[in-house]
Amino acid sequence: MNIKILLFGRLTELLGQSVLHMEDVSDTNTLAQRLSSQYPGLAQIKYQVAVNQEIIHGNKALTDGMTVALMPPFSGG
Amino acid sequence: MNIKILLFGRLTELLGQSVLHMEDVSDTNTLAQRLSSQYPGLAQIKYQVAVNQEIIHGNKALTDGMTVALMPPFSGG
Amino acid sequence: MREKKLRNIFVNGAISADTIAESIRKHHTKKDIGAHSIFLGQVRADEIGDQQVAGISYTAYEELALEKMYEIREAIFEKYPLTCMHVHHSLGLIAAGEICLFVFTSSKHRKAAMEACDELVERIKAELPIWGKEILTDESHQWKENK
Amino acid sequence: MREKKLRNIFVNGAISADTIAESIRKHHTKKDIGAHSIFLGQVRADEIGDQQVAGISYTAYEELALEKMYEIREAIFEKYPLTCMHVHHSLGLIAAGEICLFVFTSSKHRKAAMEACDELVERIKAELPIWGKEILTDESHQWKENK
Repeated sequence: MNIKILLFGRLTELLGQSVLHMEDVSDTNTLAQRLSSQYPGLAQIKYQVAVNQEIIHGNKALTDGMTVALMPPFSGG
Repeated sequence: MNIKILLFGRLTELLGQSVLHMEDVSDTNTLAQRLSSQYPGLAQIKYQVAVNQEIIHGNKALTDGMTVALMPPFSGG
Repeated sequence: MREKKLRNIFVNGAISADTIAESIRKHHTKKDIGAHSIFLGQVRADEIGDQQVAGISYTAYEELALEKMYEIREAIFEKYPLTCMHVHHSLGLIAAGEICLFVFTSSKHRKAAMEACDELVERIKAELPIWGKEILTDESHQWKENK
Repeated sequence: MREKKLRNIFVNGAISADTIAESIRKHHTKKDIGAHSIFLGQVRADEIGDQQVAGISYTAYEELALEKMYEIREAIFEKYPLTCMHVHHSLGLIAAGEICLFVFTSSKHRKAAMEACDELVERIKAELPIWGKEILTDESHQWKENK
């Protein structure tokens, strides 16, 4: 099982990359917790989560091949 | 005493000209009445009156050399 | 007392896309601007009975219009924190599909430019002594009336 | 079922005045249009401490942004009687004074174009996954936040 994680905005700086991969992660909450323990600064940043190009609210189960995006507040325009 | 009368929009058609002159007319009401008796269609048309480039409401006394404009509803833009 | 400077807003004929581009381009050096709002009035080929509007011929009481525009300009600058405001209105015959009104406002943040532009368009249509004569395809005409 | 066609809104680099003129010009043949409303976002040289913003570098989650823009587009066409709607947003580094957002709506009567344009700008800023990194004159940077 492999999950692709896309990072945007200031998160690319904090994590030093814009794409990550994570094995064996059952849901988005677990994914966020694992990243937070690896990158302590992450807990201070507000972000939305999208799974397969759809913004989710709350926790969502993940299956092999899914793409999770972590998106800090938008600032287009 | 000479008053210059400027006509605009459909009034130029009704009166067949865009500038008129009128002698010995003491105020704007008298001016309007005289024009209406000469051009009966005028009574059916709503218009605003400006004297020396200022829109007036009600009657206004006229003196030699003044310019009176008769302005049907605006339709710019 | 500040000098009262009347700016001409009238142009003969249609307002071209190039004129608009040139006006936009001139603002690239004004680096405190964050937002531009533009309104363009375009002549519609409305159906009138079995005829169509081929164009609108505009005339104005120019002196009074410029006085009135001065007042409107002062009031809008008083009310909104604008950086720039530009207004152009066509005179003469403007064919259907061409642009007869160009209103352009700029400000630091977007709300001021947007609201000022809307208010300007309303005031221009209601308060400026300008008349449009719709010329139909059979060369007959009728006088336009703003709603 | 109607085909869901995602339109690209992203352009690399600044949006030029010529691009805007070309877009306006294309609408001269649409003779049922009476009003165009245009919003332009321009990069401001804000003062940040003793530095200035030299430019903003934009990145986006493009796939999600285009999906979201599709939804917004459908909702706006549902709500307002528009003839046309065009949206362009820059990616990459846009220097202060240059244009990074171009929103263009057209309708028969002015209210629809104006209100749709305002609502589009608000929704684009709030809902599209786009990020602006302000590059300061000393080459340091900070992440922009929409108010």
